[in-house]
Amino acid sequence: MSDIAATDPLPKPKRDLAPILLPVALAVLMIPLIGSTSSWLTLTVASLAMGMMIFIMASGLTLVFGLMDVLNFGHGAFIAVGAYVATLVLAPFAASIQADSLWMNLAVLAPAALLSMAVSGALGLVVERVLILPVYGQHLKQILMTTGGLIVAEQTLYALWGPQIIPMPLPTSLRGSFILGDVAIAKYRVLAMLIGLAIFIAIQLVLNRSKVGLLIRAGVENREMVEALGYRIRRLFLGVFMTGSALAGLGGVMWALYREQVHASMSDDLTVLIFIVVIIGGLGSIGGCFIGAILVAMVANYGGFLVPKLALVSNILLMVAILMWRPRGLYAVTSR
Amino acid sequence: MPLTLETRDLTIRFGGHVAVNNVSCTFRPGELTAIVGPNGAGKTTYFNLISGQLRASHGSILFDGTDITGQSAPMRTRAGLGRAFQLTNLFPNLSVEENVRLAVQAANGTHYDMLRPWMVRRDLIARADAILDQVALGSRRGVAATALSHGDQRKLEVALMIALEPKVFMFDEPTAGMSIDEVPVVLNLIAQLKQDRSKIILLVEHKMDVVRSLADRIIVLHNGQLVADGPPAEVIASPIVQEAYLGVAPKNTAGDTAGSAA
Amino acid sequence: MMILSGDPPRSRILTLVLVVIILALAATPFLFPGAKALNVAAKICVFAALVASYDLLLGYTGSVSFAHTMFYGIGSYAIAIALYGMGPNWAAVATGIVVGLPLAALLALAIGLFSLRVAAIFFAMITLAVASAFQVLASQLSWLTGGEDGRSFQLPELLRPGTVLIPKSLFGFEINGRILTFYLVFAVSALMILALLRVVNSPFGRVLQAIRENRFRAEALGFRTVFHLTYANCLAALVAASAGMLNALWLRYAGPDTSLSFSIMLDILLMVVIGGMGTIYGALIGATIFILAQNYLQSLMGVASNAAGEAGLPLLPGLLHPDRWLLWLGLLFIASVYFFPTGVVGRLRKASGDKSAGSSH
Amino acid sequence: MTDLLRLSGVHTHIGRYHILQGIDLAVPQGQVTMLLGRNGAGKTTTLRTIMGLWQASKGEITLAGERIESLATPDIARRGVGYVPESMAVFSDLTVKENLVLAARDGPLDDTQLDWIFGFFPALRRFWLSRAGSLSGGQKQMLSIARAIVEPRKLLLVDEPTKGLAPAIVMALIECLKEIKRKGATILLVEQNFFAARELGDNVLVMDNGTIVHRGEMAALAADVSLQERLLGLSLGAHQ
Repeated sequence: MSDIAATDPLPKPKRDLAPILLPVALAVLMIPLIGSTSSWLTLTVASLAMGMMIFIMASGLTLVFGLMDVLNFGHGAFIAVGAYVATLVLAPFAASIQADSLWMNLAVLAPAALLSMAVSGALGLVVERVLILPVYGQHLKQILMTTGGLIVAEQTLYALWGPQIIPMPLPTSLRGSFILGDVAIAKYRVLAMLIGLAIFIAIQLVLNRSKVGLLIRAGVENREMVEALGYRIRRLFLGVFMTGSALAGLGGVMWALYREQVHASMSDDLTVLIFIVVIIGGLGSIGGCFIGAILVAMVANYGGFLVPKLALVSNILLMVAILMWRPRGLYAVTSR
Repeated sequence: MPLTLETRDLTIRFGGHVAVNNVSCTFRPGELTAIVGPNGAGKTTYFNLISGQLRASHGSILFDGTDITGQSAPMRTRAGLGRAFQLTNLFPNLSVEENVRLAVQAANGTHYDMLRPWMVRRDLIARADAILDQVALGSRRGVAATALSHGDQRKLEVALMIALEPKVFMFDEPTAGMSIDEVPVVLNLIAQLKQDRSKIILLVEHKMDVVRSLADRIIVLHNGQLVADGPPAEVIASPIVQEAYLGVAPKNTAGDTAGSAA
Repeated sequence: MMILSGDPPRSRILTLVLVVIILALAATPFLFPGAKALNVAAKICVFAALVASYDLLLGYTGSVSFAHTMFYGIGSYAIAIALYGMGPNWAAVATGIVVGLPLAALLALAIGLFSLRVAAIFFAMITLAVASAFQVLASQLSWLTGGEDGRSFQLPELLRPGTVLIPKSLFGFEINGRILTFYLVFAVSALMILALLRVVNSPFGRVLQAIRENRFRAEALGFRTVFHLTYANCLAALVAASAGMLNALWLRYAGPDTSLSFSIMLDILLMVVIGGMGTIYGALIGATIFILAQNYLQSLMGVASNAAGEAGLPLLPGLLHPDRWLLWLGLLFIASVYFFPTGVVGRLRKASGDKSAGSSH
Repeated sequence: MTDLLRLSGVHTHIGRYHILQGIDLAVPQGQVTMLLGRNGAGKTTTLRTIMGLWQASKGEITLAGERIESLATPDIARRGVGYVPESMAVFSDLTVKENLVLAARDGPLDDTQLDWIFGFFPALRRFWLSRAGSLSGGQKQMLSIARAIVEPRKLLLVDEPTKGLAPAIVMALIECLKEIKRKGATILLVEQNFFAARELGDNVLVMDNGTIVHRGEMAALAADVSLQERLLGLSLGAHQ
């Protein structure tokens, strides 16, 4: 009886806070190690900015995996495509980029970013239809097909734009730093941080407040049951896939501006970074992906400052450490 | 000291659901214990806890004098716990003979022999073939496991366990889904195994005629709890088992005035 | 039969093709004069062994590794660094082997124990991450590896082209150190492939297949699958490192492009898929087809690209440029995974299987 | 009496396993049809095949005169089939409310719907904003059923709702299902609990080895102990 008309309160759902505290603890721990507060603040802001950009690029990959059990090894291609497409707008309007007016800069930058997102999103449609649909549910073939797709995309970019590195200068108004006392914080990093945070909040809102978000979360847990309720999950998946690709494209533009250059092989290095983020976050978990991205960026920045030689393998060490602690990542998605 | 298998306060929770609840029970050699109870009572989960596919939330398992609660499934198998699965669980694209040979090989301790081709291991092959004959699958040895009929797959499942030469045999509904004429092969096999008084045999089974003909002892699980334990006749007659096994009789309906619901 | 470990090609055409390839490779120094032919033949030998070792992982255990070129690179660099540092003598070769092989095995052990516990997809991602870190490491430690330039070195006296072992006057062919090196490559590769064939057909190999088929059940039979998979991973790494050593010996050079780059990984994947996964024989077929195509089609692409350029066609010259070889490879790769998943060996076996099944009725 | 659902000659393969080997059955409008049989007989596969979660390799499935065997699951659901799977399959990461919001596919949940659901399952009102994963087994099962009936359905497919539940909960569930039946629902119900089956069923189908081996009225089977023993292996009653 008690089971139905239970009078005792339900156990409070335990929030797993340890992963959230991890980057905070890491940052605090670094204060004495780095010594100077101003360097620490600069590094921390740099980490957050870099982490947000990586999160933007990785979020689509982890959602797509969670929802449909599809792992896209070619996800990095969307990043490179996004960056290259942006040059189509930014190069002809170089004068507006160099003008010292925030509005003129944004008038070019915003359409460039939107075009990049549109093109990489559309490419996502093609990839899903051509490469993923035929081998749906077969991990081995998925890995092989999407790896092939990555190569083809990268080489096509080379064929179209040539193998040289294309410079992508930051707009004038985004150059320089905000000076707070003896601390200098690069303007672009602040912008990147804000955009990343906005996108994270937007994703969280969509996932938690909208019906589409409910469907995505439900689909991650039990795809069949969502279908049995009458929803066409394939369309939903295609939507998520295209959104993820578009976000990767946006991340590509942001990354290219950060580095002030575009190169087709940027997708290779970033793919590896994104995989590490997605693995340590827990495949399929957006929250884990967010924390993972910040952690990876922190390790890269702090590590690069403290022990430059170690920076190369620091991400691998981070991954090993996290997986020793939680073998399925920070937030393991329970249904798999 | 004779072989024993014992579970102490064995419990597992899935979220809020307690699938196996404080089950303490000792199994002795030379005794075939049937585990009965309605669907969802926790019988298969209990098996999974013993053979190591699941880890207990609480309680312990003692086998042959050692606590095996923390051991992995492969280690328990090596220690002598053999298990046949309820849902057919084979190597689908390997041949029937290869399936059994793998089990023979495991029992034999041949894990990392990589320098000799398998075909020179005539000892393994001969043993596998002998077991296949025992379960009446000798004529099907070259066929891929997935191509077998359901009944034959069940027999192969049993053959894999026999090939492991375990000290404890755990049968999980060995005759489920078999056609009537196939059932005796498996039952005879279990009866044969019973002859060897040094083995512990556990049997989860729904068919009461099977249970009655084979079991020396019955334990009843209901909602994860052990509700009865004793000789077959005694257990079957007890009212708690009647209720557990046949379902809940609504209080306004007497047990025998069936069918008046519509 | 014993030499093939009881696993014959099971198709008459396949047997014929294999015999032709092996004979042609063995007789290359005499049949096809010129340095290019010998280079191609040596590369086929090295890659056949490398791909066969990859097949042990992909085809027999079903795990995708992206770190195979890393082990190949470890072998190459071990030999190159040893011979570069210690001079052209046999002690250096031995040092390379003694350092390189255990290093590869240890790394494979670590990766295996660490990532083979969980889902196969983890293994793929983690090997990719580790391999890319290794690649960066190799280019950064330039005092050791020579950075982007790699390391060129001299071979021991016996293996040099200038060393004439049997003069031309005797049989009409000159047997020199270069040809001896080729036969060294040929023989060691052949031995490794035969050994792999033995491994996959051993009781151990059957356990690997069992894990691929149903890992849960394999554990329930008492096999500790992580150890088996790790063993296989180490074994594959050892063979890959050995193949890398042969490659370095043949090229007298080790560098990022010839032994570590991601495009080699793609080449290996493509060769396995074309040849046929899970057959070992597919490695030889895949390597032969692929390397012949690479060496002879790539120059054809250059011709086509120039022609297209002269005809004033847009875009085509860029797409057909020999540097875009990888583009077409990628397309071919996707097409073969999609349309041709069992590879050449699978197709031939199926064809002969159908035939014999048809004739028996 | 019209048949809402009809299966004729339905075969289902899962991988290379041939599970359903020619199923012929009919579910009459407005009645509860019980699907009984041993473990592994193919009952769950039958429900899943109707729902389109596994594709029938051969045979016809008609729902209200329309062929549905080649439709995708969402399209079958949109034709008015509700499904309560064996494992409950509530979305445990979502709240009770969110589970039901998803179930009301065609629009927001309105008060009439809520009253109708709370009428059956008052407990759900109490746990409205709790995560479904924190509910007890019985509560999850109720949510799972509520999800299937929150919108009007032509046909309900219910797979072993009483499995693993405590006796008191089983009784409450049976009462709920009876109530749903009284409101005129057509149900195809898989059940191992024979008392539950006896209480609810109008008709009965017994499966074995992927085929239907018995069809008839529930009352007839309930009255015939030897038939029960032969078909279901339920022989305890004989020893009373």
